Amino acid sequence: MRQGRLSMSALELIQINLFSPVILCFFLGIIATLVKSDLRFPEPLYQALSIYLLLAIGMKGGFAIRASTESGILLALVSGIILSALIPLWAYPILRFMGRFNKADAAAVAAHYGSVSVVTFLAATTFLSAIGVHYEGFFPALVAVMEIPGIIVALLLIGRSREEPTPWFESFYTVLSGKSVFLLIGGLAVGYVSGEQGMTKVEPFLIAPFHGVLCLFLLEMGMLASRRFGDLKRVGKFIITFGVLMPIANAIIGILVGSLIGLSQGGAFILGTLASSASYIAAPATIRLAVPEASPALYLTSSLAITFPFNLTIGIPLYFTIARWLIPA
Amino acid sequence: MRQGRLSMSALELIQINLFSPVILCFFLGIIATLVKSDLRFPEPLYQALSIYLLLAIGMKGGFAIRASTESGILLALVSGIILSALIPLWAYPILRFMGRFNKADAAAVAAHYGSVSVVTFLAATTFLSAIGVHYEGFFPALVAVMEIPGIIVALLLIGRSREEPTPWFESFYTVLSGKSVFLLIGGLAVGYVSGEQGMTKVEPFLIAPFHGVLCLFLLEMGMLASRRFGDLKRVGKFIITFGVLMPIANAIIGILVGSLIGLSQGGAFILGTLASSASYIAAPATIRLAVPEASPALYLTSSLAITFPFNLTIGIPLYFTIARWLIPA
Amino acid sequence: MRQGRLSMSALELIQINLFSPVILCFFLGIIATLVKSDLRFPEPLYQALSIYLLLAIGMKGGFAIRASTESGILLALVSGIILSALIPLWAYPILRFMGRFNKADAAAVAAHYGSVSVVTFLAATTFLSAIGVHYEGFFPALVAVMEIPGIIVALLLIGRSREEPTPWFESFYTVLSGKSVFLLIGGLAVGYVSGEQGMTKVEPFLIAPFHGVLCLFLLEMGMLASRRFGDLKRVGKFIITFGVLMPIANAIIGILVGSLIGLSQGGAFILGTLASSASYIAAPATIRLAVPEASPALYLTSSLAITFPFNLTIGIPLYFTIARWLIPA
Amino acid sequence: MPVKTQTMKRISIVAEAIIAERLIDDIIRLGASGYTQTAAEGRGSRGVRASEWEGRNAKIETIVRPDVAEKILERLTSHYLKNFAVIAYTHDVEVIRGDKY
Amino acid sequence: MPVKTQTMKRISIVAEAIIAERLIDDIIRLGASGYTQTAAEGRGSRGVRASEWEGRNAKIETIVRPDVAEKILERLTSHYLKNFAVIAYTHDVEVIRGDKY
Amino acid sequence: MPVKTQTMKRISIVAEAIIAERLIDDIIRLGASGYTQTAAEGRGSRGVRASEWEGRNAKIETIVRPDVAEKILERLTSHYLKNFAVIAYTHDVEVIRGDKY
Ligand SMILES: Nc1ncnc2c1ncn2[C@@H]1O[C@H](COP(=O)(O)O)[C@@H](O)[C@H]1O
Ligand SMILES: Nc1ncnc2c1ncn2[C@@H]1O[C@H](COP(=O)(O)O)[C@@H](O)[C@H]1O
Ligand SMILES: Nc1ncnc2c1ncn2[C@@H]1O[C@H](COP(=O)(O)O)[C@@H](O)[C@H]1O
Ligand code: NA
Ligand code: NA
Ligand code: NA
Repeated sequence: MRQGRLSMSALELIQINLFSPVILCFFLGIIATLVKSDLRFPEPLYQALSIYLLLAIGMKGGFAIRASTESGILLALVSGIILSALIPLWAYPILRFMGRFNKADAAAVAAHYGSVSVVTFLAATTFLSAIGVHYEGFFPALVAVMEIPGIIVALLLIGRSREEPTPWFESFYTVLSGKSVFLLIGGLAVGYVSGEQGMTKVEPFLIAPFHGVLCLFLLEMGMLASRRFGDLKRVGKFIITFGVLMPIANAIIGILVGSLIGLSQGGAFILGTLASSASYIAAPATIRLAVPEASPALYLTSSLAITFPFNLTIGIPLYFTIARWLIPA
Repeated sequence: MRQGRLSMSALELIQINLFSPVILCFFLGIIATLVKSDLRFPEPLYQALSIYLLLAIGMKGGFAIRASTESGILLALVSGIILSALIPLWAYPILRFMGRFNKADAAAVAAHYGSVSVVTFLAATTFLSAIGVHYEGFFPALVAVMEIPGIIVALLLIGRSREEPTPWFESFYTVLSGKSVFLLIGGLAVGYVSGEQGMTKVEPFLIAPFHGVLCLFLLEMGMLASRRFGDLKRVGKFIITFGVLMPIANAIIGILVGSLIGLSQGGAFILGTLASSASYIAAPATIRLAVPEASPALYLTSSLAITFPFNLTIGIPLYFTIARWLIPA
Repeated sequence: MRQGRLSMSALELIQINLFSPVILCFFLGIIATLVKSDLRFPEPLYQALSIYLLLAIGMKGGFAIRASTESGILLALVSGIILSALIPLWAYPILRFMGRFNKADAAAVAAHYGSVSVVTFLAATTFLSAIGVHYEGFFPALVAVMEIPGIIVALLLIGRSREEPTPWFESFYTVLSGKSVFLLIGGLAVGYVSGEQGMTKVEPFLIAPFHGVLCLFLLEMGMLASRRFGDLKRVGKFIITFGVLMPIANAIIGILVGSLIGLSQGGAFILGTLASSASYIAAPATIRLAVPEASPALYLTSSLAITFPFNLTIGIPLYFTIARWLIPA
Repeated sequence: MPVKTQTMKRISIVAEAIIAERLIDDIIRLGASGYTQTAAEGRGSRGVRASEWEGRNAKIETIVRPDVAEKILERLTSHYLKNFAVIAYTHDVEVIRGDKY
Repeated sequence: MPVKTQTMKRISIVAEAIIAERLIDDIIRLGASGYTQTAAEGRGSRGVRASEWEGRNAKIETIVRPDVAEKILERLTSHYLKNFAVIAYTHDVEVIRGDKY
Repeated sequence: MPVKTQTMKRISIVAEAIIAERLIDDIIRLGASGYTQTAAEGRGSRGVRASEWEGRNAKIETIVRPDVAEKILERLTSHYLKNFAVIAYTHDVEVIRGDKY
């Protein structure tokens, strides 16, 4: 397996990624909307799946940190935070001056690209396990910390210019106590404290079925994403280009950073994918309240209907090819 | 096991069927309603279980088709379609002239018996696995295609006679894109394309717990069926007789067809059970919109409160006895 | 393992209990409320988890009874019923005369301590399996029968004094057909009748993931319990003291009874924990309707916000220490 | 041709979920031809209550003739207001298919 | 400074869930600027119906100008009342942001 | 003996779910004695919004005295109408237990 991977062509990588049940279910969801199927996930099911996935990622990560002898977690966390914080700083001027967005819209979109997408992270780990490449076990912790800084920085960017601005620390607290970050960090703590004996008992529920549950979740994500395809015309060409090029640029930066701080090939690839991904849970909820004048049509469409599908299908094998090229296994 | 089965008496078969957790849970649901328990399945749970079961059947079937070396799937599909299409043609005149139903009611009931019941299919496969009898892996595909033709034929039967008839192809599209057929066919495709590597990963979620989830689902089905028992008096004796004799006749026809096209003993039994079963998901939804003047009390009560429990308890061992008698193992 | 347990200090027992994923998730739920996280379990998820847990406990118990050669189940059932019935008889005068509660409030609280808490039972079995101590398999049956008598006796205590009293047998029937008792008893029957072949098939859904599902459930329970912490001030010191001392006293009585009727060390510990626990599902629902003038703030706060967390954290290792002291392994 | 409508009373009741079934029985018994129920949450002047465990609040609406409305409000006042968390209000509505109520 | 409000018609429809989508299409086509839908359960003068399988009842509300209200009630009467489980009623409400309807 | 009722204002608000908590805080702060909330879906004149991710629309109802109603409508107009998806309407209702509001 390990050797096989080295010789895989980019095409083979794309194929392995596209033909995994998880990605196929995402396509199935898109098709469901296109053919106007009456298939609907009841809202509580969507929420239940989210709670399950976030708690399970967290617990698995907490246990991995406890069990591992890997060093470098601190360095990785700090790098992740800085990376997330910097992305909006270069996304904002691009949106503002090349895209001619107003301040609110530019900051709102920038916040989304600074934050990360949990499902994109999961698709990346799925891909790695399909091609048999190892990655560091502490990544769930990284996902949790990388959700926040990008949003805060983007808010600071427009903070001064508004009449009744939400103080940044209020937004910081909102994201930190928000359900996605809370479940990730809470799960990390539970997994870390309960250790091996605990994990053995919850394994049949939280680990073994994880991949299958993810399929179900991506079926719903496909439906949600494709319901926004209609908005693509409305938001204009600039944002579509932005939604494809920005993630590629961020992925390369992320992979380079990962390589610099000594992550494994797989680890650098995941850091790149995280950097490239755009949030569609934590960020929209925070931004909607903190910057209500920004248009959700812009930031949701770009993160959910452009960048998310792009990363899921082409981005992941592409970023791995780049990581493989830069870092020896 | 294989030999044991050949010598099992009909009574033993009935007992094996009735004492499986799945059927016992169905009875438990009936009892819950009879004793007026406040047990209720929240609607989203019912929908989540349906989505899970349909997707899992589909994926399992898709993988089975890919993995199998069995030929005859095409012949089986064509036979299934023809069988489904013919059943309403002989059910309709019986309902119309022996039952003295008006055109709308006769066509509506006929449509339900032309279509198939997914849960009855699952109960039949559960039964086969309990007695250790093999059946062809392509049956989930058959379930998907057999849901549709009976409904369309029944609609054609009354089409001309109505003022503002829904065109049949509109109904065809409604069933095809309807969630049950969509999930079955979608699951088939996902399972087929992702193949063994994919299935290994989703197996702990979609295959291993399947039987247990089915128990939960049948608990709810028991409650739903027994809530209709009160209507039995209202709908009259004819429909009760029809709801018992029609499935037996259709089962025999189905088994004979299965035997003719060279299915295994188990396969012919399943084809018979499919033919005998009456839809209570795809058909009611389609018929309610396409033939609103038909009385749901008639078609739901007969399919759900008569034929479904009959098949689940007595029908299945009976049809297997017939199949065993007609076809050597 | 077996030997290790004998030498474990009370502190080690507390630690094993507190650091299990189940109890950690309970704390996580408490924290979620304290930090005002927007994490919410949709109501249908809470109900789905309850249905799953109750049915699974029941089926596991039914199968255990069938498979076991243990005698003494009848004696245990009778003892459990008597124990449940007697607890309100001594709780009532304490509440009435030491706590100066009016009749309705005293009877309502007494009813809750006479009944039992299913989740506390599960936490106790989780604890036993973590330290490797055996207990009798028939306990799920005991849980079912011990839910009811305490409520009935408490209702009889005030029955005469009220204008329009609900007859006790009406309440008896309400509890018996209520979803929690119904699922437990129904599950017992299904598990007993379907036996080993049946259980093998449902095991991957109903048994293996049980512990993990319990984690999720306790996350929600932590949120529910801590939402009541605010009422602690309002209800006064007496009820807080009562909510801690009453369970300890009842646990000791339960352990003694268990020892008298020849239960194992683990079994006596569980009987003690059951006696000590206070209901927060069956009892509140019944009492709210039968004694509407009693204050829910009193009985829910004491059972859910005091006794439940106390038992879960300190009670369980404490009761086991007592059982270990009284009964040789 | 304008649709013929008829004036009726609409009663809205918000109550803790545990008494929903009883309320509905009473409503039908007092002469309502039907009811509609939705799940609701809320806060009022009362504190905690058991309904949290049995589901949230229930919102029950019924369209009735004025005399039936009067009876239902009386029943609510005499049997539920004191011990249960419940509010009720009423106003006039124009219904189509007026004969069915 | 008192808020400026405008009088409009509120139509409430309770119908078996399976026709909800059709009803909404009709409502929008007849001139409503929007609608709000909630899931409901209920009992009326009709017996069983297929909607149990497709979800419960749907309660659809729309705020419209009186002339649009009239058209919607007409449509309900002519196309739905006979064969489907559905009720509808209407009354006056004061809306803010009246220009948006 | 007829039930004594009192005339109050009922305000209905339909808003994207994400602002529900804020709205409720405002309502209570402005003098409402309670509120009732149901989950809703809907379509209006605005396009997409974040609420899809946080749950659907929230429908909030509150029974208040006319002066409180006025204050709530003012608050909605000044703080929410511009940037959020929200509608509101009001009408008179007769309540039992009028003293509690
Ligand atoms: N002023 C109000 N406006 C709207 N709903 C209310 C109001 N007061 C109470 N409610 C509803 O009625 C329920 C019971 O109210 P209460 O008996 O005051 O606790 C609450 O949970 C709310 O859903
Ligand atoms: N009098 C009524 N008051 C309130 N809702 C009603 C009434 N009658 C019928 N409904 C609702 O309308 C639906 C359809 O009514 P029906 O067509 O009479 O079966 C029922 O399921 C109820 O939800
Ligand atoms: N004319 C209307 N009738 C009923 N509900 C409406 C109407 N217009 C808008 N709504 C509701 O109010 C929400 C917000 O409306 P809007 O701000 O126009 O997008 C929608 O999602 C609907 O639920
Ligand atoms: Na990012
Ligand atoms: Na059939
Ligand atoms: Na007890």
